[in-house]
Amino acid sequence: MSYLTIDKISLSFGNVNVLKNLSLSIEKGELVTLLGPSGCGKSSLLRTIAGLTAANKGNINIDERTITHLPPKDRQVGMVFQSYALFPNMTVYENVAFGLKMLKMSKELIQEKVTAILQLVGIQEKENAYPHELSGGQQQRAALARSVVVEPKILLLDEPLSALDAQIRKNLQTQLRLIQQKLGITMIFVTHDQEEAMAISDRIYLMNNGEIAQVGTPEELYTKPNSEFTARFIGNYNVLTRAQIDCIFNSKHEFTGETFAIRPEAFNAEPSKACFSINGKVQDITILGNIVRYELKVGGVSIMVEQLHHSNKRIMYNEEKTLFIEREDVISFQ
Amino acid sequence: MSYLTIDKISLSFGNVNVLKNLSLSIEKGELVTLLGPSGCGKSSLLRTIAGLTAANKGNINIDERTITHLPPKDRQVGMVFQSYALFPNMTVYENVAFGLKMLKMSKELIQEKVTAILQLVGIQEKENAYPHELSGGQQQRAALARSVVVEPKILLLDEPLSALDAQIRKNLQTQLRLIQQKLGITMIFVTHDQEEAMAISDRIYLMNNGEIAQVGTPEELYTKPNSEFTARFIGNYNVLTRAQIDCIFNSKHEFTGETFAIRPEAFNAEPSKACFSINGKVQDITILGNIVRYELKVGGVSIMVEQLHHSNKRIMYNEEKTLFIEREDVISFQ
Amino acid sequence: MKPKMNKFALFTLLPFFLLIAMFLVVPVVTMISASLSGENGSGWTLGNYIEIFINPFYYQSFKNSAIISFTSSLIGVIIATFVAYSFTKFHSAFQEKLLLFVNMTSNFAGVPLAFAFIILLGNSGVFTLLFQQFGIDLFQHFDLYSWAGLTMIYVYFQLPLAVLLLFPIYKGIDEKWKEASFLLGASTFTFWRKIGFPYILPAITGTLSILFANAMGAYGTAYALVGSKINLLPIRIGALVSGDIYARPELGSALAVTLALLMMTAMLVNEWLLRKVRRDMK
Amino acid sequence: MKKKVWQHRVTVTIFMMYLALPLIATFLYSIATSWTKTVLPDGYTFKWYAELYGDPRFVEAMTRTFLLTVGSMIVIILVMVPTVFVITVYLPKLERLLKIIVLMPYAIPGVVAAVGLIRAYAGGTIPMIIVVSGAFFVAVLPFMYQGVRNSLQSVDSVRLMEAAELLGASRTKAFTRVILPNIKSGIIVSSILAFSILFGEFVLTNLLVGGSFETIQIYLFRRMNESGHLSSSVVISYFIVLVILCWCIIRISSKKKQNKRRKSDELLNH
Amino acid sequence: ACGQSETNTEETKAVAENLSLEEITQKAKEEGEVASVAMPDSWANWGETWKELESEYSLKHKDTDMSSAEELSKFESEGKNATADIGDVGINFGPLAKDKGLTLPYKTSYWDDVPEWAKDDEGHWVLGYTGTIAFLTDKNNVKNPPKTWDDILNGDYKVAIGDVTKGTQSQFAVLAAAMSKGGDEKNIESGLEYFAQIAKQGRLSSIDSSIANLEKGEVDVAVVWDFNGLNYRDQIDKNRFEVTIPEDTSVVSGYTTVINKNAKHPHAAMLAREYILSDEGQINLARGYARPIRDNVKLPADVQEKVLPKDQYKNAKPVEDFKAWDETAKQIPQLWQEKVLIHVK
Ligand SMILES: Nc1ncnc2c1ncn2[C@@H]1O[C@H](COP(=O)(O)OP(=O)(O)OP(=O)(O)O)[C@@H](O)[C@H]1O
Ligand SMILES: Nc1ncnc2c1ncn2[C@@H]1O[C@H](COP(=O)(O)OP(=O)(O)OP(=O)(O)O)[C@@H](O)[C@H]1O
Ligand SMILES: NCCCCNCCCN
Ligand SMILES: [Mg+2]
Ligand SMILES: [Mg+2]
Repeated sequence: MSYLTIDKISLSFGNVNVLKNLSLSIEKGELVTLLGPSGCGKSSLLRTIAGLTAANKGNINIDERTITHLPPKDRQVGMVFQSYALFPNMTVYENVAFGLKMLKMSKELIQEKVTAILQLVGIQEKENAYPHELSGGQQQRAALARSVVVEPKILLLDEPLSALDAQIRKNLQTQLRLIQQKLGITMIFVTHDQEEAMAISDRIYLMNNGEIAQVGTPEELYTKPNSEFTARFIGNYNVLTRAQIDCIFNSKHEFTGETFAIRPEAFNAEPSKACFSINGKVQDITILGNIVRYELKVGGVSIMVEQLHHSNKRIMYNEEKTLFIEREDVISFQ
Repeated sequence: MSYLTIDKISLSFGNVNVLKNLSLSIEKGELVTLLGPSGCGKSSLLRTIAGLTAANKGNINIDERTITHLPPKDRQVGMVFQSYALFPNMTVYENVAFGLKMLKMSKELIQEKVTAILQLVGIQEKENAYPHELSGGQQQRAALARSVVVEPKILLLDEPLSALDAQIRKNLQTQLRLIQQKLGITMIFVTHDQEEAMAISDRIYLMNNGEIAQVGTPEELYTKPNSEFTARFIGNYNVLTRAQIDCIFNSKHEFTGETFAIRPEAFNAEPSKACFSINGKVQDITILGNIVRYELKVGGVSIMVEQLHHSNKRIMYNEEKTLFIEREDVISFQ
Repeated sequence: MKPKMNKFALFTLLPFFLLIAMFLVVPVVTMISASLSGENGSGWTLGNYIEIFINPFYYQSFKNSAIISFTSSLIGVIIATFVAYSFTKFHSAFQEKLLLFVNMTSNFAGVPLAFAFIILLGNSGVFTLLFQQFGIDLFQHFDLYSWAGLTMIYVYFQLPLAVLLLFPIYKGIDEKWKEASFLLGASTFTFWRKIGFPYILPAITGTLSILFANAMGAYGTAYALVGSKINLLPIRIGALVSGDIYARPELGSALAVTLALLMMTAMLVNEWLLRKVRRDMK
Repeated sequence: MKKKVWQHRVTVTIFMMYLALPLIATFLYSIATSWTKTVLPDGYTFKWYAELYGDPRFVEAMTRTFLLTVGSMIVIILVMVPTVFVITVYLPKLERLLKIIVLMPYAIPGVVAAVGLIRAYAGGTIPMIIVVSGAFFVAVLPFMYQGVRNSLQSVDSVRLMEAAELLGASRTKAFTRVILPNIKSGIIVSSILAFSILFGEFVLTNLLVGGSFETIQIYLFRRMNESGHLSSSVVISYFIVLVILCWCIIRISSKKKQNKRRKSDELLNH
Repeated sequence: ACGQSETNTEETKAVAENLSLEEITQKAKEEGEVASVAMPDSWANWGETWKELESEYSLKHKDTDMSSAEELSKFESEGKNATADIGDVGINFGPLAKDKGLTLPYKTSYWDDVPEWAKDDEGHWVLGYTGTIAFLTDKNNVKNPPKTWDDILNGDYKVAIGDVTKGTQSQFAVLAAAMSKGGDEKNIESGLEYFAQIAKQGRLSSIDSSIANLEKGEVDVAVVWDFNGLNYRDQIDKNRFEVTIPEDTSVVSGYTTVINKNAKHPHAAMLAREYILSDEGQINLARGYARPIRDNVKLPADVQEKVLPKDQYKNAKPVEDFKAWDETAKQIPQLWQEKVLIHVK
């Protein structure tokens, strides 16, 4: 049996069903990401696991033990709240030291650990500041430090990096991964950022509307979406109807199915053996940094195409362009 | 003179200088992004512009009028708070309608406008919910709707999309841009997400430590960073010392300068006319979605390389690979 | 922003300060000037204050009043802290009813209250007799007409006040803080000790100040129960300014002024201590 | 997390019983024929109430007291709430001064205050009844202050004001639309507290307007000398009136919201 | 303005001295009302008095109840803006009011019937009725009602004398006890000693001898003014309580009317005093259990029933030296604390 299993959990607020018979299981030491649109129930699921919200139905087991009715503090579960929930009457240092004090650690050890973790998240110079004196990102880092420092068996992170810039964020992703692997912490990480989800997780649970839409490794989810929802949500795929596919390939194809998905970066400038070609005109160009996104009009159908940002290979506005796509890069759904 | 000018503003909390003699100017109808590391003073700057925090020194002018001492409500400035600041005693509908009521709009018109904006941000079915009954992202969207619906002359947005997933986010970026252009609103948009900054803004003010580090169009900032800080922050550049450059190119180059920056996506699999080559071994692979990030070890130096995610062109772990780089893609600083 | 702000603030505060000047400052000035005049209101003297300081009778009344006030306020605030919290656990419609009832009792004081306690615990009180029937002489353990009885009755009128004043502050505690502390291994008790309590502390000490002052000035209830058996300040002042015996309003005023100064000092000390504990407040 | 509600039930029950016992005792005494050396009264009667309600002065006194206190309370609320708000939010430096001012009323014996006020205002242009209202204002200062402040502390009033003002609300609007609804329950609680304190005020009213304006307390003191049963029935009647009044205050002030809720429910159903 | 008011008062004074009763009555009727302080309907049957004044002279009336000290404060602080015309104060407040210049003198038609000790030579104050310290015993609690101070000392019940630090009644109780042990208004040591002994026995009750407390049976024996005792007795249960004047010694004191110098209705106030000292007025007071100051008023039989027989009063003495008593009274609160309450457990 898995380390953490959630068995047919249902949760509703009034007559709104927020979690619908949801199950998942996570191995010890795994880092799993919950990904899903805003309001799909990610925070609610974490709160249920932590024991902060009682499910209407279903069971939660940790390490073969049913904990459905255990109070939060006996679950050995840590959590970073989406809204931080820093203690307003304590400095950053005191906030972070709080959990360690609860473990009755010695003053010296606490000092050492707190200093180290504050250093890690980069707010050591704010250790004597109170939460209301911190910027948004600093608050978030304090909240992260507070839950990581106690090294819980299971750590639930509700969008723990959402207020941070790419630099700190990437750094913290790496650090979290390291800590997690070193200590064998089982982590559930909520994020709305698919790039983050892909970069950090062993597996991704993609949620939609209180249910699990798809589970798998990042690559599986990315390359083998099993539904239009996954394709749109994870890959920013071009989702096309049969008619649209007919149109862009001039009906010269042998695909079956009703709905099709093509990743925007799957289009190549150069042809290969088994490929189709499309011919379109550039309608819009957005530079996203390392990526340039083109909107191509292919016979009345709008297609998103993403290319690396190479200064010497830019396609121009209104330019006509032929691109190629591998056959296996066209995914079809029923 | 520009529509909004900020002239040598300084702000400090106690003995911490948060804004240091900072100036900026924005044209009417422009969308400017403030980008910068967590804690650099972005929120503080917005609060100063809105009149919520009084600067210690300096002036703020809107439309040729000095407003440094005007109270917030007379500035015709709207703001989305990083912490949302929704009114807890009002439903989503009432929150959004508040500003319109202040304008003494008719009930019908209010109804119409509120419904439309809630539809736009995708929380129309939550209109009768109270803030504490919303998910994080729903709260953020309510806060956004509340400030946009009154169509202020100047709209300050403090990380208004940070809690939203890529789908909604991209959609809202587009919508915001449309509204902004239609109504000629001048917007200052704070974000920690450089991709967002690049996608949405006319110009970016990159802040560091209470000062402006660089200003320019997204492309300028991305392709012509004038400092190591910009290079690291915006482009996720590989920043290399002279010794490292010597090492990776086997000293076969003619660059002058002490520090160099190379974008990770600038490396090509195929050579071109004026290019250098590097040869390294793949140490780590991260799939970020449309992008795959490789860590290449080139003679003792770690180089980040980003390639489009093409299933048939993946480099393998431990594979030796030769890549090429255009001469102009190596930027040097003094 | 500053100058505009002040104008607005002043405008709002104008009626308040006007009322204060007319109805608080005027009596205070009368009181101070009376306290500085000789018997029958003649001349200027510090004699009244000197008398207060050299006469142990008055000193004792200060001490007794302070003891009973402090004890009863403290007991009141402690109990009320729990009770007000328990209130928040009920449905809001029921809370309303509870508060209404508490409010009613907060006003139950003076002679009627003392009499009600006599009915319950007096020589032939309900409980006295009940206990007697079980062979227990209540008065061996408890005398209504003593410090114990007095404390009980003070607590009775302090409690509702404390509950009413403390009730709203619990709304400011974010449930998330509690949750976060539980997940970090804190018990409910620890949460309250380390976070909840420090957070509401300013309101609690503020309430304590009010209760203390309320008890220092309380008069009717104590008087109806123990008369002058326990030497209390308000009874002293009352005797000096409004008795049926020879009055010495000047001395009474001096006592009252001293009382005011004492309360101010207590408040400032309280404030200072609070700032030591809650360093996040500026 | 639904846990141990019984603890709170027990706490509240014990507390309520402690508060209720003296009242119950008083009530029993008010319907007792006589009650001296027994656990329960010898017999029961409503004659004391009959005697009381037969007296037109009782009803008159109630009416007067009601008018005086309600009138004063309106002014008190209108002045105190904005004052405490402005000081806690915009001028925290003045807070210490306010705290001191607020304690003063306790240190001034009623008679002394009365003497000062009579000296200043007797025979002047301000009618004495207004002076009584002013004195009332001072008397309930501590409760109004502490009550309003405690509830202001419980909402992030500064942030909410900012948000409202940026949406174009004037300070007054922002205050009435956003802050006020959030601190309303606190204001109501302290107002009914203040209201009942004033309802029970005796010394000042008696000395300032006395015989020409007999309030319920003056009436009570007068009749207290006739019989303990009678005065108990005055006390009970007085509490009943008080509860009814406070109940009305609460009802009236929370009615608006109910209507609003209903309206939004209707919208939802369509 | 100041000078004018001086002359005004002088004028009133002069007028008061020279006017005939008819003229006063006439002017009083013109004034049409009288405002009293501390003369409520229930005290000493003032209610009847006001009713008579209204029916006979159409004087409207209102009263504000308060303590003696408060009455003088009110007179003094209101100054010319007086709202009170006449008040009823404890005997020692009479001279005080005169010294403070708060009073308007008026001698009534029966001036000479009032004993010397009970009136001011110039007519600034005059007692309307007296009270004598008496024992009020709840026979439910005490089978053998005490008749002398020694009976109480040797009893086994609790004794309530009220608040000695504040009430006149209680202070006179101490004085009466002192007198029974050889003390007087200059020396009350023996009285304090007497109560100290009771306190040591644990029999000194702190409770107020109010009607409610008596009714509830909380008081065994109370030391009170005779008029209060009789009133309480009849109000609660005539057969349950017994009122006795201590046989060995007791003390007499009384209440005096004072007319406000700045009275808005000075003639009505004079007329009220006139009526109070008249036969009818005195009988009214007796109906309210107060002992009329005029010895020569013939009380109707039903009224005689209500008061105690004259002979019980033979050992009751008035205070002779007010000044000395004032001085002593000032010391009492503290002495009581130090000498008596210290023994209360
Ligand atoms: N009230 C305050 N007292 C003291 N320091 C403060 C206060 N408010 C902000 N600061 C400090 O000022 C700096 C700038 O804060 P600000 O909120 O403007 O940052 P920011 O750029 O918005 O950061 P983030 O991206 O994390 O939200 C931070 O270092 C913060 O700690
Ligand atoms: N207390 C509540 N009462 C009613 N509905 C609630 C409550 N809490 C949450 N909801 C609803 O439950 C749904 C799930 O909320 P949840 O917070 O779990 O979403 P989420 O996936 O975390 O979203 P986000 O990414 O925006 O934070 C939302 O539609 C929300 O409106
Ligand atoms: N409170 C009832 C007794 C008041 C009687 N006052 C008259 C005498 C004192 N001046
Ligand atoms: Mg969430
Ligand atoms: Mg910020």
